Amino acid sequence: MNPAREPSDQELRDLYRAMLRIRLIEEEIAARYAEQEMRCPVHLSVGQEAAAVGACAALRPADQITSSHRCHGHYLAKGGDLRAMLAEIYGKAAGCCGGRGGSMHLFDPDAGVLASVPIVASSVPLAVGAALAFQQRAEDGVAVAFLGDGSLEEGVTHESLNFASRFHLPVVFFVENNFFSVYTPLDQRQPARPLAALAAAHGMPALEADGNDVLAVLKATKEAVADARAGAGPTLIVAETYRWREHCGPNYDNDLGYRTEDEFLAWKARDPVAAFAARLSELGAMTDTDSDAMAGAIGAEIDAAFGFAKAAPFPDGATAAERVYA
Amino acid sequence: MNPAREPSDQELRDLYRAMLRIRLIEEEIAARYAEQEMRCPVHLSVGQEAAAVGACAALRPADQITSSHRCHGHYLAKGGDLRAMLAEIYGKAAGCCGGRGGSMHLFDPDAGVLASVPIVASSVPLAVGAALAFQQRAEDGVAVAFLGDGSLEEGVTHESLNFASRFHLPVVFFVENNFFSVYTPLDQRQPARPLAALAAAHGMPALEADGNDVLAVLKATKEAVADARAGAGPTLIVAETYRWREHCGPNYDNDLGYRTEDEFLAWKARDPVAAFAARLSELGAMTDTDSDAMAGAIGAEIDAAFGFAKAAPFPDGATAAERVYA
Amino acid sequence: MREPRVLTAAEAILEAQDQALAADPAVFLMGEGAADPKGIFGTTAGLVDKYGPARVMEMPVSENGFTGIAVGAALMGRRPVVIHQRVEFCLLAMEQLFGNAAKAHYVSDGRHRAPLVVRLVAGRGWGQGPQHGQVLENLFALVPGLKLVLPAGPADAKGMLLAAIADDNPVIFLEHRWVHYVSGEVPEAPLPAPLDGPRRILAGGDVTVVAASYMTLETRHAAAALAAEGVAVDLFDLRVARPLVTDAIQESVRRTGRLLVVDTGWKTFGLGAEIVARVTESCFADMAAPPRRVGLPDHPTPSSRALAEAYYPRAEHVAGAIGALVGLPDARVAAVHATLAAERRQVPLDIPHPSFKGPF
Amino acid sequence: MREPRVLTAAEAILEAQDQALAADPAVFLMGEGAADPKGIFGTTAGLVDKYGPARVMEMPVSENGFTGIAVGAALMGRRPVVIHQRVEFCLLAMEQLFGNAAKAHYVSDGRHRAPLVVRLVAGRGWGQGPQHGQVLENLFALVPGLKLVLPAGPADAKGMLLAAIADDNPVIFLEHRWVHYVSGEVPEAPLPAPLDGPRRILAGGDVTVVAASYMTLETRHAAAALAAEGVAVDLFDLRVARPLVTDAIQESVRRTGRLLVVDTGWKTFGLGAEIVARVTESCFADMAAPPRRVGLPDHPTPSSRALAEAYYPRAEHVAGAIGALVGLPDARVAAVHATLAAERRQVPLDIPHPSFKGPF
Ligand SMILES: Cc1ncc(C[n+]2csc(CCOP(=O)(O)OP(=O)(O)O)c2C)c(N)n1
Ligand SMILES: Cc1ncc(C[n+]2csc(CCOP(=O)(O)OP(=O)(O)O)c2C)c(N)n1
Ligand SMILES: [Mg+2]
Ligand SMILES: [Mg+2]
Repeated sequence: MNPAREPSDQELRDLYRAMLRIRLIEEEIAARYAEQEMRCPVHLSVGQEAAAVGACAALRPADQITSSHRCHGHYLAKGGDLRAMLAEIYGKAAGCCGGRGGSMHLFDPDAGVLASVPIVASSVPLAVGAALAFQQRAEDGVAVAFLGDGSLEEGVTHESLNFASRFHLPVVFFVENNFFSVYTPLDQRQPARPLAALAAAHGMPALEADGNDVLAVLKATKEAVADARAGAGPTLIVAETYRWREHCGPNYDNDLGYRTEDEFLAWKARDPVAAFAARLSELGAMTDTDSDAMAGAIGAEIDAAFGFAKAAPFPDGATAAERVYA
Repeated sequence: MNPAREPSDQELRDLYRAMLRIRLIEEEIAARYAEQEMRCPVHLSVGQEAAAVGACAALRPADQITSSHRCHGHYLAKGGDLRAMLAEIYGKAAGCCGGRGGSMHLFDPDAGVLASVPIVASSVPLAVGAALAFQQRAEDGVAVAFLGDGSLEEGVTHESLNFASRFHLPVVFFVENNFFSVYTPLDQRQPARPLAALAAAHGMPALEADGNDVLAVLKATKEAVADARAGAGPTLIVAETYRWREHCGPNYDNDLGYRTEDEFLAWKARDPVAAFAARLSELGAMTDTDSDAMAGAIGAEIDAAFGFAKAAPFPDGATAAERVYA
Repeated sequence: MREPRVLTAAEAILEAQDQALAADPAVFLMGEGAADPKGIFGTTAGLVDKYGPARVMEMPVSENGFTGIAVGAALMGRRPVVIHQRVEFCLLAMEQLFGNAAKAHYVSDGRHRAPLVVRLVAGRGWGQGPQHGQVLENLFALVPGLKLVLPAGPADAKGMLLAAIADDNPVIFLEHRWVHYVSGEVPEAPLPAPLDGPRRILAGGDVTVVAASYMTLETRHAAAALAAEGVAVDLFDLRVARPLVTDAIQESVRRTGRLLVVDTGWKTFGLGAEIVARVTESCFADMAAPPRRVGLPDHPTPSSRALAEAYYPRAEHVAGAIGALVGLPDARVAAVHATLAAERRQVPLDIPHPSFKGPF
Repeated sequence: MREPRVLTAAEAILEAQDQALAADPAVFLMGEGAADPKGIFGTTAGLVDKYGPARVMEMPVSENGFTGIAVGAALMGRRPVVIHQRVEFCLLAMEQLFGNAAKAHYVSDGRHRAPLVVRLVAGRGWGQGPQHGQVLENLFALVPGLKLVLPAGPADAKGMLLAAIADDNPVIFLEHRWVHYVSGEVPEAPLPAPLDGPRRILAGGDVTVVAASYMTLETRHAAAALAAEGVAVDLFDLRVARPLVTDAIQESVRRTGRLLVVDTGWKTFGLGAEIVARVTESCFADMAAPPRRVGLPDHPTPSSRALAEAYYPRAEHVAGAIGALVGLPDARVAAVHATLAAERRQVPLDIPHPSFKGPF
């Protein structure tokens, strides 16, 4: 997308479509998880779709992203292959990792999903390394590290910010602040201060964007990406959003008492997908027919992809020891 | 020292004496190093005496400090035993570590020198842990972590700042910014921004003090320590100062070309010891007779301590395997 | 007659911490999740309500930092218990553990003590994969100054944890996730179980087998099946990998002439290597057959259950190794193998216990 | 006739990097001190002037961060050489190494490659002490997916570093500080030395000895002194500890019936344990005597030279172990010991070479 101008109606519908698609895919994973065939942890990003979609819409295919345990949305938003993702979660040979990684290791080299790593903040330096590679090759690629509020507590994040800033690297640190690390709220883990102060500490600009507003996210990321591409160095973006379902797994878990039902409902009322649908129809950019058609097409795609993943063969146990070394 | 009032003449002379003593001890180490009997690395703090002395003068004996590879000054300023320090550097059984640590591991449990650790920033969390112990025991002790500008690049420093701030711990992070990590200048390692921004990132106040002015350091530290003791949590103090001699070893090394002779001379002209002597004599707080007497007494103490350390027996090789477990 | 008091190892660990917190005000817990509603797989459940957030401390996601903070507090006489929900998270804290914790006592010539416990939970379950499924027991055994404790059941889980908390040294307490599910009799009193090394858990004269952590359970099954074939296993539960005490094992090998070591880590450079080397060096003349090891093959933990099945050795593989070692005829080894494999098939291979509902 | 071209290992390492930087624009160096005036003990001296600061990158003091950044760049096809002036600094980067570097190829089902070299310099010299004097070779050998290379002299230092840089896997290149001083003939051409395992450096039929890194040099002295007593050592320089290839060693032990392993780390859980275990498992029937190991005793590195002298085994200790293994009469062992000890006394025990002026 051209950073200079407003998105066209088609582009707006594409943003909506991308969010809806992630939502429906993850809801389908949740629905089918109880079948006990997806035998690996799943960290759903339902409620956080605007962040993934808005940020990735500012990127080119050759740009690289990195993600964490909660990587489905980022992987899909950046153009990762759905069938390879589901096959991976089902532990199949056709998975993006050949079944070796499971849902927390999603990557797609063709789409620019460099790596997802389930160790908190461990992929942040990888994104900086990708940016360094772009800089060394004098390419105008940009890397985006997706990280959670919890990742900000890891020393390696600070080391990565310092490095990126010192070497003016083309990288954007995109923080999805969903206010929790597992069941522990932010204020039990960090002192009260704006997260953007972390950017100042490392000599880089910060941008804040409503993480449930895909256009706000897109705008901020476009700005950061344009700077990065122009050689102006890194930016830290903070986007507040909310995870609807449990930290890991298909269910809701407000009954655990770590957050209030009111808080949950308030965020749910700000559903990034539904809100954007309403906005587009207000703007006249999308009709009910459009959105129904989209949902239908996505539904068919999802059914087919699940069908593929479930039918796909498991990897041969005899190959487990292969490809340890290149 | 009472935080509320100005230091008395006697206290001023004590500050001077403490700086002069560190200076003379380190100069003597430098002079004797070529004898090749102190067979361990030495990181001299000549030029940085005001930081160690000013900060430690704000502390009580039961308060705890931690230090790094460059620990002689901190150890001495906090009241560490000189003979045990020299014996340690000479590798003798009477050393504070029984000869096991060498110059980079100085500690003195009685004086409140909890630990010195030669891994950059590795002792920073130890100080936070000491502060946590004070808090848990409802004691009003304070811990001070001495750290260099290089330590600010280590992730563990950020993790420590976050933790201390989150739990309102009685700890002061005292940064001696001498502008170099070994031979690498600050601007090759960090982006341009005030170091104090790191405090804001972690939600704590910052204080800046002229690191070559013992009274400025004392004042800032008193303020931070008073806050900490009162339960107001941690403070980051940044004090700019300069290392005169080579990073490790007894010599000067400006010939290496990593810093200019002019820069060195400008800092040397701001000698914290000489400048404070001049100030005290201006104030009429110290006469030449006073300072000569001090130098004489310190000289005698140093001679005796070197005599002790050199004559002290080596540890018995057969004990090398002892005390691995308590 | 009194009913035996049966707990799972997870419950036993909870009880040990509860009793240690009650008994000694210097004890406190630090962990990501220590005070959350799930309480580290239930092993800290309820403790924050009982002892408050200052003693059951919820942590920021800063493993190196809070490990160092724990070491600092320990040097000041506190008794922190640091908890990681996965072994891998502790990889971020190696410098603090190998540097400060392990060496504080030595480098201070005995003046410092670092009475710290680090609880590590080794992930296994549904598709935990390469970075959530490692045990890395050999890693934590490498460095003098640390102790490494590997409980294989509830009684030791409680007793050794109490002993670890009372110990004046840094102790790594490595809990295999599948051991959490094991139940057995556990005394209510807070009795420490000495961290003094291997324990014989079966007596037999044909072969000496040393097993560690979860693999002790698989090995016990194997030994039971082999007993039916007349093979008598002298089985040791390793319990403590550092400091490593092998006297009883050596005494046993001198009698049986045969040694097998079974651990939960990679075979190459694993715990078994040291035990085999040490025993062979000292018992060579009495050995009737080459020593053997059962361990993981040389590759990362794959997530897919189709691959994990090929990765994890089970009772039948242990039985096969013992059979080969004692020269049991192939047909009888095959029979044992078949019995064990059939038993195991009653539960899917990637779950530890029928109560398990995944993914952890 | 051409003069042999003699370099120290430090010079050979410098030359390897120079040639790699010249040959491949994807190669770059990252290290604290890589571009400073001392250039990592001279091993990067002058390179920043030749290739500029973007290819010889001076690093902030952030080991975990820049290791991860190197891994990220490597995944993108760059060839970073990360350098740490002490092994211990790398303890901060274990998560990146064991997690991302070691597993990238495996977990991506072969699609990712992480062509990364990590140069670690093991400190020994004057009183480096507990946290600057460790080799930790066993630590870096633990994990499948990493390679661990241990050069023992200048030719291998150059050739194996070239091979490591050309390798598509993450390679730990562990340089013992005292190997840096060793000089020998080194070809000028950029010829990689294959990372294919141990090399026989002396042929003999009485005993098989496997030595690693710096201890290869001490062992060679020991073997020379023993040769005078008629003991013929089949001596292997280990070179590559992971992947560990022991075929040639096994073939040798089948002939000699005797095995000694000498490494630079702690004996307990050291490299020697795995080699002894593996060889014993496969060559038991051919072994005439129990295998042996020479390694460090189970405690941290003390700083004082009075304690360090008791800590570090030297040629005479190796000779003693070999003598005992082959049953050389005590008096002749004592003679060898005395000769070697007398030779060694000509240089103080805490310095590697007469040119050494401390403290590093
Ligand atoms: C180093 C490390 N420590 C702990 C964990 C356990 N863990 C998994 S997800 C998670 C929460 C991280 O929170 P955040 O970064 O905010 O991401 P979110 O789950 O909210 O998307 C934690 C602590 C981990 N995976 N890695
Ligand atoms: C983790 C780690 N990395 C690198 C080193 C090597 N090193 C020793 S001192 C030093 C400089 C640190 O600079 P600073 O913290 O500013 O302290 P200063 O020497 O200036 O007092 C470095 C990098 C180390 N000891 N530990
Ligand atoms: Mg979060
Ligand atoms: Mg400095």
